[in-house]
Amino acid sequence: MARFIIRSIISTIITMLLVSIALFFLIEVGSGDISVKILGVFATPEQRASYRAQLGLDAPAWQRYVDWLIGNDWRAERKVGYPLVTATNPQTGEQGWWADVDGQLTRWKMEEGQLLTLKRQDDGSSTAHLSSGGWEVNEEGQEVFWGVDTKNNAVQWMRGEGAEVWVLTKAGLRKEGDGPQVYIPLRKGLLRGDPGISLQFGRPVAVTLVPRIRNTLVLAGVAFTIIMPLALFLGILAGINEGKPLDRIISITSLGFTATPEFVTGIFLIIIFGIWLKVLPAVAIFTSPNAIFEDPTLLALPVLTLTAVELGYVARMTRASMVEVMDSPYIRTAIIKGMPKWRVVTKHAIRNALMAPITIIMLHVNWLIGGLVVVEVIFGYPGLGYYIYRSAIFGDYNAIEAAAMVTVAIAILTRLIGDLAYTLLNPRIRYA
Amino acid sequence: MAVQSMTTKRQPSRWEKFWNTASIVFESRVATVGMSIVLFWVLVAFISLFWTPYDPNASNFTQNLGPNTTNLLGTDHLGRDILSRLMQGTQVILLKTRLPGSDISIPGGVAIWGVLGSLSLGTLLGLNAGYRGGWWDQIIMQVLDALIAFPRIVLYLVVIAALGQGDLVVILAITITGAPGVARLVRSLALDIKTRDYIRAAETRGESVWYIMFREILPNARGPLLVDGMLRVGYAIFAIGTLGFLGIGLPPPDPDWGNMVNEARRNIFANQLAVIWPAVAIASLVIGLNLFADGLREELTRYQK
Amino acid sequence: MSELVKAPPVLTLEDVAIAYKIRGGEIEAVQNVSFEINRGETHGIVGESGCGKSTVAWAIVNFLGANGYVKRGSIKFQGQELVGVTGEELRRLRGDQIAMVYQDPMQALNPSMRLGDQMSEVLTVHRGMEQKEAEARCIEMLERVYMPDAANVMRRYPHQISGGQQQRVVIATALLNNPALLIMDEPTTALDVTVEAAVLDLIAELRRDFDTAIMYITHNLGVVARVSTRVGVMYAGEMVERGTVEQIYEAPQHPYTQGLLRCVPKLGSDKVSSMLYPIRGRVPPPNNRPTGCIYGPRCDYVQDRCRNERPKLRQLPNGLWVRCHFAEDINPGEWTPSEDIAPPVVGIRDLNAEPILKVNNLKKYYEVKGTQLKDVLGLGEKRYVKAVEDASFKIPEGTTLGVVGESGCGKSTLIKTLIGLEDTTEGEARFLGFDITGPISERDQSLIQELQMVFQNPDSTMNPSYTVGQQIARPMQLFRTVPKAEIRAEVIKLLNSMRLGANYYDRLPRQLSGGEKQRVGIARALASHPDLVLCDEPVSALDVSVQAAILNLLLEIQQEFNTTMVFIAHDLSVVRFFSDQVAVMYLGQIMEIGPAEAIYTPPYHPYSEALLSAVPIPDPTVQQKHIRLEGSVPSAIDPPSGCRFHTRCPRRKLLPDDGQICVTDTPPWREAADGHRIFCHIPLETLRSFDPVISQEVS
Amino acid sequence: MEKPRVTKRQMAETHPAIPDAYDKLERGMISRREFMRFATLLGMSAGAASFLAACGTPEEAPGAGEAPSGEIKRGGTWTSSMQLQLLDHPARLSWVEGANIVRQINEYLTLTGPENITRPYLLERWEASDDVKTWDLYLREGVKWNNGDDFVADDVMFTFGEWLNPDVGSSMLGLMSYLSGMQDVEKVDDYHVRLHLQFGDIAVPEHLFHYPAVVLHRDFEGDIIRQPVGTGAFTLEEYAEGERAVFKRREDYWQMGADGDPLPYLDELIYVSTDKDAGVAALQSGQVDSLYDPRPTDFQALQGAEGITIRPASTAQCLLGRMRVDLEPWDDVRVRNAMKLSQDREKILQLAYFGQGDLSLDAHVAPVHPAYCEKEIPEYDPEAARALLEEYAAEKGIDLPLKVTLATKNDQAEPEIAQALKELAEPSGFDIQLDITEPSGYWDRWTEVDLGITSWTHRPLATMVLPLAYTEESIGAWNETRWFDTEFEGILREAQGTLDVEARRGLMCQIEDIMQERGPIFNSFWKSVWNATASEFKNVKAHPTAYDLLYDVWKDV
Repeated sequence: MARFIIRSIISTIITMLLVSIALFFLIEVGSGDISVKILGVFATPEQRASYRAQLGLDAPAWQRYVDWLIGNDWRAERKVGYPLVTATNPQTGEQGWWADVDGQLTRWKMEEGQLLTLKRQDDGSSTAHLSSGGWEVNEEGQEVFWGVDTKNNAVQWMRGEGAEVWVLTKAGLRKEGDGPQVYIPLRKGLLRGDPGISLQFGRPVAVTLVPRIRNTLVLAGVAFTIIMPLALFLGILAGINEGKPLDRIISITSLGFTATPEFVTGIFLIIIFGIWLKVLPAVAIFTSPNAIFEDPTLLALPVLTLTAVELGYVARMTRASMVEVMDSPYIRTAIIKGMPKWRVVTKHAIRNALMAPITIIMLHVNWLIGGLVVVEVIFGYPGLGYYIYRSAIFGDYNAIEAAAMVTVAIAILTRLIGDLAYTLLNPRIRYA
Repeated sequence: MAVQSMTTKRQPSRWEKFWNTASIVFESRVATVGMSIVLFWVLVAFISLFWTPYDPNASNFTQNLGPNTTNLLGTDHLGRDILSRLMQGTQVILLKTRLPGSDISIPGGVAIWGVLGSLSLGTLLGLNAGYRGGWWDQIIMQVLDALIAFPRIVLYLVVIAALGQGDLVVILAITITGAPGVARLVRSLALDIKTRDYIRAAETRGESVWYIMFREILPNARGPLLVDGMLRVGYAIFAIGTLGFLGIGLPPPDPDWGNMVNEARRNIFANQLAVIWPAVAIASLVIGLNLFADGLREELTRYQK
Repeated sequence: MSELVKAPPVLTLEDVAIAYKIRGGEIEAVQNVSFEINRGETHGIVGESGCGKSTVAWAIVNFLGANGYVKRGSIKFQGQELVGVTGEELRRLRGDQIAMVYQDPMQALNPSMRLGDQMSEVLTVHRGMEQKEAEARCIEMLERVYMPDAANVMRRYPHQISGGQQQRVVIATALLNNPALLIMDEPTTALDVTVEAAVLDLIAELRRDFDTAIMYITHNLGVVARVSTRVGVMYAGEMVERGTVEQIYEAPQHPYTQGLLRCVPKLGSDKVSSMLYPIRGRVPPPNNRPTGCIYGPRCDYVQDRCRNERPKLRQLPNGLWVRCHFAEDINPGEWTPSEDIAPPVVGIRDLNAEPILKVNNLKKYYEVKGTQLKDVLGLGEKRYVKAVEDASFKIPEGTTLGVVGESGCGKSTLIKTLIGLEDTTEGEARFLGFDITGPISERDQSLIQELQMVFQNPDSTMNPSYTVGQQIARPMQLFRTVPKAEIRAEVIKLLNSMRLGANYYDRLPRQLSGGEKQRVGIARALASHPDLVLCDEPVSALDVSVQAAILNLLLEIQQEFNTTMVFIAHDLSVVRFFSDQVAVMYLGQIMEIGPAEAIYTPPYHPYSEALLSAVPIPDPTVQQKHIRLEGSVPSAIDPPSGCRFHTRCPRRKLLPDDGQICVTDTPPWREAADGHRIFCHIPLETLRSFDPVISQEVS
Repeated sequence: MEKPRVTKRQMAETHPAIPDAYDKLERGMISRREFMRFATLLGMSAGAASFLAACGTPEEAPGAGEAPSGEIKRGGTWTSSMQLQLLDHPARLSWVEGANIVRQINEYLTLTGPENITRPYLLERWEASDDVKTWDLYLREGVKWNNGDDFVADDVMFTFGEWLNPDVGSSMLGLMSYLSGMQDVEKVDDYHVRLHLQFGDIAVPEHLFHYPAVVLHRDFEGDIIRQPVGTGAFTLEEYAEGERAVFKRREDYWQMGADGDPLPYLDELIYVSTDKDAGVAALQSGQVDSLYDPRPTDFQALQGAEGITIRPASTAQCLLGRMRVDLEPWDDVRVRNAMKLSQDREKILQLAYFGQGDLSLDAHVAPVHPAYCEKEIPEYDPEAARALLEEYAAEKGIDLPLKVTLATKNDQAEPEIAQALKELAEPSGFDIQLDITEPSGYWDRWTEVDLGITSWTHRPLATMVLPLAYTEESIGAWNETRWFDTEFEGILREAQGTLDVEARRGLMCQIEDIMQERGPIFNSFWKSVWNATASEFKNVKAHPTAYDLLYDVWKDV
């Protein structure tokens, strides 16, 4: 069993890694030049190149992948020569990157050919001093300086050759002199909880994502705890009554619901219960961050929609498994042993019948999440699915990557749990 | 030598063979019902190629009419005939795929190509993983595990976010999301079939790996693959509907059922039926495929026993 | 004894017919079955597959599924009519008064329940016993069936104990409530011969001790002969003959019973001195049975009356019940085979001919993955299954080497290695002078075509997707042995020589019977005219009448083409009959090898001796020595040191120190006679001094 | 009719042109709305102007909020559905939703009301010189910031400084191109600021109500969410982009309510960020009280719904058909005119907007623009169009139908218009292929496609929009058609400096003629916008650009 669990965990880690690679390359490489999307068609090639450099997009794809996954401060540290740390600005609450120069948090700034050292004060502001030294001579004989700029990049300036860079402002691109030659936009990386900045909201993805993950987990959790016992119960009921009217009713109804797309079910639930009858909230309006806890009825229609679609599927799986088990030789043995029917079902059949569905149910969490996207969109539910959808429409790649990784992680972890549950249910593996 | 074996029987014609095979469908009431529904839609699709009651994209009528004698299913919010649009909507699923940047369509709908794509890719991977085993299996399954870990819709969204909208992208998305499932199925079938003695026989003849995979194993996986493919067409239709509903599916204006639902829901207070029709169309086709597949699976197992 | 006979029978079946409803009608699977079983008696029911013997068993416990029912007749259990009993009443009988044991114990036991729970519930439910008390009783019963470490077994799951132990658990469960009737449906078929022997001993012992009536269903004529007091023979849903075991085996009156007995080789008989006579034709399907005597179309004595009138089961003056119009007129001694089933006449093969295959110290090891963390990470020590260890033999051209051994002994691995499905770990193997230790992909095509294989399972030997013709033609196309245009003709020629007609060319495998499929499999192997054919249990999955035909076919082929064969089987009688040389394998090691006749007479290797004493012989008059092996076969990972058999060897005690040398030293090869070698520490003289295992009782 | 209390002399004191305008109003030469616009433009207080206007004609003010009926009630929460994105510097606002958030905290110097009339707001009044190059802005006294500071000229000077600072990146910088820098902005005293324009522009008051133009506190540091200091009626409690915004009533607001106490009447405002479809459902089910900028389909869904009042407003918003005159075949005026003739405007309006809008000429001047020159709406005439196309085709030696691709976005009503046009233009000899993409996809290339439908937002004056898109210098920026015309440009420049509405209307007549005759656009209708709010909210006004003006809204519980 230990071997099985270890294998599962190793496989899970490899899977996550593969997923992250696939995701990153599909989105960042597949989607083409993001600068066109952001700067528009009128931007000149130089403007685009400059902008791409500022985002670190001129680095090779593998390098960006590593940066994205585990951050690049460690890489930048070697260039800058000081430890790089983040510090929160007490006034704005925003995190910024600083170099720790002998205990003094420091940034640099180039102004009219002069390099200024900015020393951080306790209130978050900084004082500027004319910088002295720190320039190095590179192989080509140019004087260069690596430091942290005011926009959270590790940058390399070149003495006397301030690059012309194009800075994006709300009013458009602005040309600036005194720019650095090379940028490393500092980030901690996904694994260290920093998926980057959302292009859509301009804030760290993690800030928006976390409450949404919570909302989704609540919705999915409630749906799951309603769907699963009910579906298993119905499936078992249908399975032991194979071919009888009860089985037919359950099977046909569940097929009907499964085949009706959730967006249709959702729309009609909204109209009937939310608008015509006005007995349940039509959509998920969060007038406060904890709205679902203050008014749990907000969950009613989304959960009902998910239930309608998912219930049938799991019930059908369970039924099939139950039918198969009820047909098996050991059930025959139990019956021939003269065991009462209820005992045959509860003691002999259910445990075996649940083994197949449980792994499938856990795989089915994928579907549940898929369903969540649609349900969250219909109900305007501020969860992960809706977030992915909005990000995908917007092309907010940092957000999609992080959110998709979260869904994948949820899916893989539930699968792992499913495997473990299977192990516990199945003594063949438990005592292997 | 037994006497009866000397009397040579007339060889059955191809048509008879086909009919014999097809007739197993009629053995099952479930499969018959399912096939009827599916055939109905296929028929509708073919008819719509040549005839629809009205131009599906022309706004010739009053908006949001209920069913009436002129427009049997009513009209939508733009005064287009819903029946015509519903009929036309079958084409893009079942009959033709638009190539990007041109008016050229290739035969075979998006759902069909998507499923064929996942069947081909999945079969290739599944056969290699199942038959060759060892490292092939480890690596292929690991990659498939990664793909399977993506919630379907999320993968669609990611693919579309990366590559943009279009028929081909939807096909690609269906292929990618479907392939792991097919591969797992084919792998398990291959693992089973490869223990059969006729595979040993082929190996002892020194047949190549590809011959064994594609000529010896694959033909015996036909039945389950067919059933699986049919279910997958159902999923694909569902997925196309969902993408259409989310507004990221097949580009307008040609009707696609999910998109019809999405457009109609904005006008749902004026015309509830406009949502119902495409919803019923999706559901019935999916149910039809499910029943067909279920019945067929049952009959195939019975047949093989 | 006489008192028992007077007591009312435990079970009486009268004219029972069982039907299954199918789409558009129903099928009478069983017709007119009547018999009775008394207390303390084992009544055997024997017949080939599909004859309805299990159906009768299921009907007794009224478990015929949703579409089966008893159409006619009555089943009385201790005077109580069982037909129509349902619900609670039926449930109380099942498991309490009537218990059942069937074929595959692994499947009969619930994989996810502890054995103790599965056993004790019989007591708690039927007897209302307390759990503790029930468990104590279960342990007692397990000990009664000689289950080692019984208390511990109670806490285990089915997959944690061996097949033989599983069957003991099932039997113990069945006996817990001391049932009046115990139905056993092929309880030993899935077991190895030595395990089977032990279980059969147990059954006989239990019958005596518990005074239970046992209905014993099997297809194996040898097993029936060993366990039964009375036997009923079933054919195509009818009981055709019934009587005491002696009557049935010594003087069968029904032509079918006679034919059946002519199909099985007697242990000790060989192909030169004896012949097998298959029954022609095949069993009619239940929906297409002849109107007259069901056996009529296959009967050598058939007359007009047989075609029109169905015979009744009637009692002959000697007490035998027979379903034949002319039972009194038939004298089996005067029977001569008809032409279509005439077996080939086989001459003695020359064991001194030039060897076509030479194998020297062949080894095949498989690496196994450990379960420890370090193993998973690939840091652990590598461990191997030693599937074949130091195999050495030669096969002269045109002769047959038989390989016997129980499952897991490495016989299949041996031929897989020879044919190249597995590569060789070490050692030498030369076929026609070419090295064949590499995998098949490294062999020359012309070499491949000379080495072909016939497989065990008729249902999987053919690819269901291709016609018979396509499958036989494939090797011809591949090896280009026949010009393209002539392939069809060549295939048909081959089909004819397999006694299949040209009309089989376009048939699909599912349209063929098991025997026909096996013939096609043989034809496919012969299509490239190989010099050496490896036969992996080619007849073990077939019914005896078909088995005889296939064996005859193989002999005929060998005769015609002078083909060399390796013949694997677990049935010692068949191997003895078919082979010129025999090798006995145990746990990857050849224990004894030599001319067939030498293996079956002393000197024996102790393992061969045990095997021979375990094999069920379809002749109740034969006396067998009673040697039973203890424990179960050890794992092939880290097999026992010294002699691999030392953990179970019943003869080890004959050596000084209780055979300490067997634990420490690898045994020497002892040359008993020319080409007869025994791998044992025990001196030849001692081995020679053993009595023969089998002796004929002088009647 | 009672004599007006405002005499002509008083009018003349405000501005010499006002009595003339009033005469025209009385004679019916200009509409009440145009008078209002004209009078307030010249510095008359809105109250006085509307009073005069009311006397001048019996016409009821369209779209103006209903007068508080009965007793005003105080208290209550107002919830609205609206997308919320990142907010920082109000001067950098680029979307109206953000402005609706900032608007509740900060205020503008002027206010263009729902009736498209601009009046002073934080200003007491303004005065313009005759050449409209010098503008005197007189600030309202007694206004307090919500941090307790007085509102003074320093705040206005700071705010102008932010607008004119290129580092801030405000779109005001481009709009106020007549100011070369802070040297053109003069603080006369604490309540008087004077602007010295480089060239005359009549649109200064409108510009002061451009949505990024909220007045900022003189100590503002760049992020309104962290520093929500304003003069407005509400204070910001919470802002989470993509989630919600919560405001609380301010106690010491400068405006008084009808009941004599300070505004606002409402206690709390909550904006919830949802998409439109969810928002419609939420409004219908009573989960929110209002929906930002309903689409036509939303209008359909909400129309007649119980408990919801829909207030329409005419606008100068449109979905403009535009043709690239530098590309074939649109370089030929006949082809362009054939396309214009292919519009069945009534039908397109019906299909795309359920008839909710005003029919349009093929010129970018709307009836709501004060100087609009009314002309006959052209008929659908496929025969004439076909004649033009045949002539063109014969000349080019090509066959009809003429194959063209119409690109647009799958947004509000563009696909419907495109679809209708495809049908309507077929008899004219056009074969229109549709290329409809998601909005972001279209905005990536909106200036590049040769035939497209682009949405244009509302601007109070025609002279504000025409220079953006139909001049030579705007090529490369917003001139998506590459069309320019010397004659046209000359008239436009003249109109930009013409204060007199009548005179400007004369110029507009020529402008409209030129655009119809040889212009690069076709347009079937001007959209209506709606304000959909729960009926218990009173004093709600529908604004052409969907501004939420909530300081005097009250809830009738």
